[in-house]
Amino acid sequence: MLTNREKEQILISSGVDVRKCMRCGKCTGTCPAYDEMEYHPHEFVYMVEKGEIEKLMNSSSIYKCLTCFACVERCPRGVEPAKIIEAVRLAVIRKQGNNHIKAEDIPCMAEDDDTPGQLVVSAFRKYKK
Amino acid sequence: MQEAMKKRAKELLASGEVTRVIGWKKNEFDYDITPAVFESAEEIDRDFRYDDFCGPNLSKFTFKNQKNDTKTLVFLKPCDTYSMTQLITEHRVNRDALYLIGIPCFGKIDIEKIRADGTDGILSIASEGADVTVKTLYGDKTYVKADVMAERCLACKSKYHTIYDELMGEEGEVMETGRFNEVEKLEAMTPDERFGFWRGELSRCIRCNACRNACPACTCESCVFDNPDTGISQKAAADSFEENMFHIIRAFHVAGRCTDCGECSRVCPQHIPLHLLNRKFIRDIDKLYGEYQAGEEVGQRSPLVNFTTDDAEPDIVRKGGK
Amino acid sequence: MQKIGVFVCHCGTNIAGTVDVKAVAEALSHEPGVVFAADYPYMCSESGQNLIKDAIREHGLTGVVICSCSPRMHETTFRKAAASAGLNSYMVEIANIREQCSWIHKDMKTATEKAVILGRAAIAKVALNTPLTASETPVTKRALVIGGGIAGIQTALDIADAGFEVDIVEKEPTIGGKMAQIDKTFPTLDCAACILTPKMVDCAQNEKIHIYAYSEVESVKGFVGNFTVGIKKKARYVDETKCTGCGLCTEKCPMKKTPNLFNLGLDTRSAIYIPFAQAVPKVATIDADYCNMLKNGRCGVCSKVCTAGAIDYHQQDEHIEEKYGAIVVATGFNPIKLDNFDEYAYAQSPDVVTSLELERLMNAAGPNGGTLLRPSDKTHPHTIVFVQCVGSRDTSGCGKPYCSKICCMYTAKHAMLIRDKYPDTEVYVFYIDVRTPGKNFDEFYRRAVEEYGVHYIKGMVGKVMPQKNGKLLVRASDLLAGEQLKIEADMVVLAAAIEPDKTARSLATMLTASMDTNDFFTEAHPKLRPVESPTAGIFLSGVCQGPKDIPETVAQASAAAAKVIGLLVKDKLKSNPCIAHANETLCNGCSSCERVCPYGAITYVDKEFRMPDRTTKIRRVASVNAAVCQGCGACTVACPSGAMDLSGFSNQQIMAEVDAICR
Amino acid sequence: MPISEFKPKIVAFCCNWCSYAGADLAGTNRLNYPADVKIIRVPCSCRVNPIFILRAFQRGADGVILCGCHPGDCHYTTGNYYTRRRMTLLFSMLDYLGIEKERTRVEWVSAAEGAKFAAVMQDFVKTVTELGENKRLEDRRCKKP
Repeated sequence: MLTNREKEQILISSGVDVRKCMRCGKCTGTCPAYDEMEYHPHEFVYMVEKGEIEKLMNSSSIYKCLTCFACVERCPRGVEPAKIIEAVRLAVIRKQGNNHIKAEDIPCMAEDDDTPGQLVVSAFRKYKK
Repeated sequence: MQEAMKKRAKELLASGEVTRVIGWKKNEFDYDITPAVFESAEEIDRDFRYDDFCGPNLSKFTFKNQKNDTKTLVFLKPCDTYSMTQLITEHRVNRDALYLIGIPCFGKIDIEKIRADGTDGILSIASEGADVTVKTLYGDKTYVKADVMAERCLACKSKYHTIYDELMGEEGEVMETGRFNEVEKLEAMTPDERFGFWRGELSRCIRCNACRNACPACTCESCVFDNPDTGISQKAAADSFEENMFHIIRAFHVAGRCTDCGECSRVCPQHIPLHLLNRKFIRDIDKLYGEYQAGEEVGQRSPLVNFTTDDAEPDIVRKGGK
Repeated sequence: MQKIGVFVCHCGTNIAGTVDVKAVAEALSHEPGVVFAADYPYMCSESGQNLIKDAIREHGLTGVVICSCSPRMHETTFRKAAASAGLNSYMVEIANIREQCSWIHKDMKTATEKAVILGRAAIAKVALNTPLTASETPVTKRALVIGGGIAGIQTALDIADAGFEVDIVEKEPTIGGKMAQIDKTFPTLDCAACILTPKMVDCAQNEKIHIYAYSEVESVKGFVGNFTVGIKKKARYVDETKCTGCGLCTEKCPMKKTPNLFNLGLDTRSAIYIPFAQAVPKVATIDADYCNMLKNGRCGVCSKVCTAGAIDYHQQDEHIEEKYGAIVVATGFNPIKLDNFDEYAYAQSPDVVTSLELERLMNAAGPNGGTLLRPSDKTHPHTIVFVQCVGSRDTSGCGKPYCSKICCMYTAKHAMLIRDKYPDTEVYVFYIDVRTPGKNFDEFYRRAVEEYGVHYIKGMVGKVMPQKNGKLLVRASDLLAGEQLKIEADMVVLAAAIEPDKTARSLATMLTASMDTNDFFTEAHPKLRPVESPTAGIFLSGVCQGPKDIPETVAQASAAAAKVIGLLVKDKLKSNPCIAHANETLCNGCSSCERVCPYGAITYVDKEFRMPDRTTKIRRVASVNAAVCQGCGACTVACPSGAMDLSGFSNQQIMAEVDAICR
Repeated sequence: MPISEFKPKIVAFCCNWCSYAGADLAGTNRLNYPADVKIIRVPCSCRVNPIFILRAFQRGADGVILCGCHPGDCHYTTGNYYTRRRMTLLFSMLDYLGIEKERTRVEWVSAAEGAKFAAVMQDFVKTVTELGENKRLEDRRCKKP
């Protein structure tokens, strides 16, 4: 199952234990980007717990989050919703087939003396799937 | 240093501040040094020694020869101060009856290492800085001190004095000299290899009790192995089991209290590396319950009479995750 | 010479069904020391017990082994039987051949073999048993109650009612505690003062009760039945015996700007004060931090106006020592400090208050005489937001991980009272869960919603922002509607978590009573002994043991009193004789045992020993207090020299069992 | 001796308040575990001296298991916390001497955990049976001819 694998991925890359959430909604109550978002911090936590990752990945909400960490700061259970949102964002970036770097781009990057070679290599590994 | 110590000891005797002095004295050979009690300036002038052979830990000797009604001056090497602090913590010596002087130590020489080189007929030995000169019936020999230093001194844990009324020389520091390397080597072996190693070592035990007698932590009024009422008393290691039993229980009884002074191994006539048992406990305690050095300060709580609610489970041994 | 009797029980077929009981009796009869062996269908029956008694008398048995069910079932039965036949009851050992043998094995041969081995182990042990007698200690027939809130008051009244002397030690100048500060109580809405103050007066008038107000416990020594407690009576600079409580001094005192702590600093009082009108004892106290006379020797007005001559500027702390048989801890709670909750603007705006402060604001004796006004501008608030779980159920480290239990109900009470008195006020309650288990509790909460129109919103307040217009902008989530709400409120009330009083921790150390990680006292058993501490003679009353409301507190207070009375009616206490004892000649005095003892039962004495060379030597040796030791045996292993041993489970006995099993 | 015939001797020290009651419950529920296990009742797991454990091996035990209340639930408040430290260090030392670490075990069994008690004993007996006879801590004088 794709979703489950992606849920695991998100739990691992965020390091967040979503089961700690007691559904108080303080994260959402405190969110300054609330009006812009389709899914709100507490929904991110809950939907990841339910495994509904696809919906989150396809939502523009992940780019509306300001990463201000107010939700992380205020959560009484230490759940850290912002880290979940960040992890979903990363999951989108790393998604199979989304090539953010093309092999053709590499030579001109390598020409730039200020760019460490290691950086180019690791970026290529990370974003060329 | 020896002369300064003699001078100070005589001063304190003369002023009446102390009536006895505990230090070291030379016997027949230069390298044959024993702890001794001195009660007069004459005795001090005649016999008092402090050199690179003064290995014995005076804390245990002080414990055995303590007097409550009079004050005794004791010279303590850094090692010995740890033992003394631990004895005070355990109320085994009366601090009020002691005048403690901390003295520096630059590592003690292991005569066995010189002998192992085939050197025989030793007339005298002098240690000066990094050189050790041995005069023998067959001519002189010179060694580099580091080559003939006792193993325990090569892995010295500290040059710092944890207790004293007065300090002679400079204060040293706690050191990191890899004293757990050998323990780690053993830990890395397979159980069979370890079993073979320890059988080889412990089977040599002749139950002379030298380790127990020299150990500053072994100060029991009566040892469980001497007391027939305990049901486990042993006079001789009649079976391999008893060799194991004695050394496991002895190490367990001093666990959390052993300051790692190394006297047990120094005095063992069979050269059993007994300190490796004690160091194993020290290492486990450090790893599992946080760094702990017995004898660091008076009134410490030994890890075996202490706990936290989230201590490691005994399973950790079986699962090998340490 | 040992004469051991072995009695094998069939337990009907429970044992005999899988164990060849005759073979067991036969095999055990050949064990060393055994002079009598028999089997019987039901050993616990009267005739079975008679069999044992007769054998003891007839064969002059020195030890009895009973192969039967678990000692947890019938050990006491058989001990009593032995005692009635003249054998010390601790010369009886049970081999558990039912629960630990016949019931778990199906094969007769295996089970019989195992039963024989278990019997052998018991025989080996009983051969080393020694007669034990429970020691007896007298009981001081006086109880101490630490804390004079409703818990302490109720406990003291109940104990006094049974005819025993009780002392209450209260650190504030008056008893009454938190309940005295509360306006109304849920779910009945009766006035707290109206039901509390008569009890306070009862305490003052009861000749069995002595109140040490403005006092603290300094030291506790001793053990169950025999505690010696040091009490410090703090100087209040007023002679309690002379002061009539007329209050003239408080009127004339020029230092009127002293924060009124009874009203939580919401208004001011004079430097010499009586906390509130119904205070007990009704005696003035001088606040040394504010009194000009005490600070710089200039004033003395109170002394001049006091007709009773009660003012004494030179009064010193008084140290008292009293003896008690039992101690009840009733140290209560406080709301937590809200420093970690900046988002609620508690420090920024006076209109953000805690629930306890709201109690004072609404109380007739409070700063506004009972009219609810905003603290900032003394205007009538039209929108009030309540926030629940402020610091409760918080595992982030800012608050407390537990549920404070009382907040849901008092918040419903506040909301209801406000809507009742000021129907033009909109009241919002933000909750995570509404927890209302209790008689008439849920009905009460529903009334707040259905009859009084309180807006309950599932969600939390994220931020409170004070506005230029004096309002408070509350941003919160409404999880059920999926909205983020922005409410302009006049006041915000925070249901702060409650925590045990800070003095409890040091008290627990003095009492050697254990506490959990939240500083609540732990009970001897969470279900079956909820009002006793694991330390004998120490009892728990009220919130010091865990969050609870007034009815629960009073119930526990009376339960603790019942336990205390049960202890104090005894003239002597019998203790379990299976306790540790130190062999003085072996003891090193190293303190290892003392450090592992959970009860503080081990002390050290200097003892003189005659040495072989005819000199004497004074050595520090351990001494076990038989009344305090509970017999866990931690000390026996901590002791390197084997000086410490445990009666009934001695080193020799356990090793004999080991040997018998491995034979 | 072939493994199938080998019957290990197992000494189980159980604290009176939790584990002994747990063992009783296993019996009440008729939960079977091997008869090789013989229980010794002690007031608290902290009563068990390392000497007792070595003694058991000396006298021919093949495995020693120590059961107590779960940490935090000790009848004597703190006893099993000391047990935990003592036994961790002792077991580590035995392992250091090359003695099979599977022969010794500590388990926390509450008075309500009859099923756990039986399961633990089954597992322990199985482990020790697989190890075979205790050779490394035996006392040849105590061996039966």
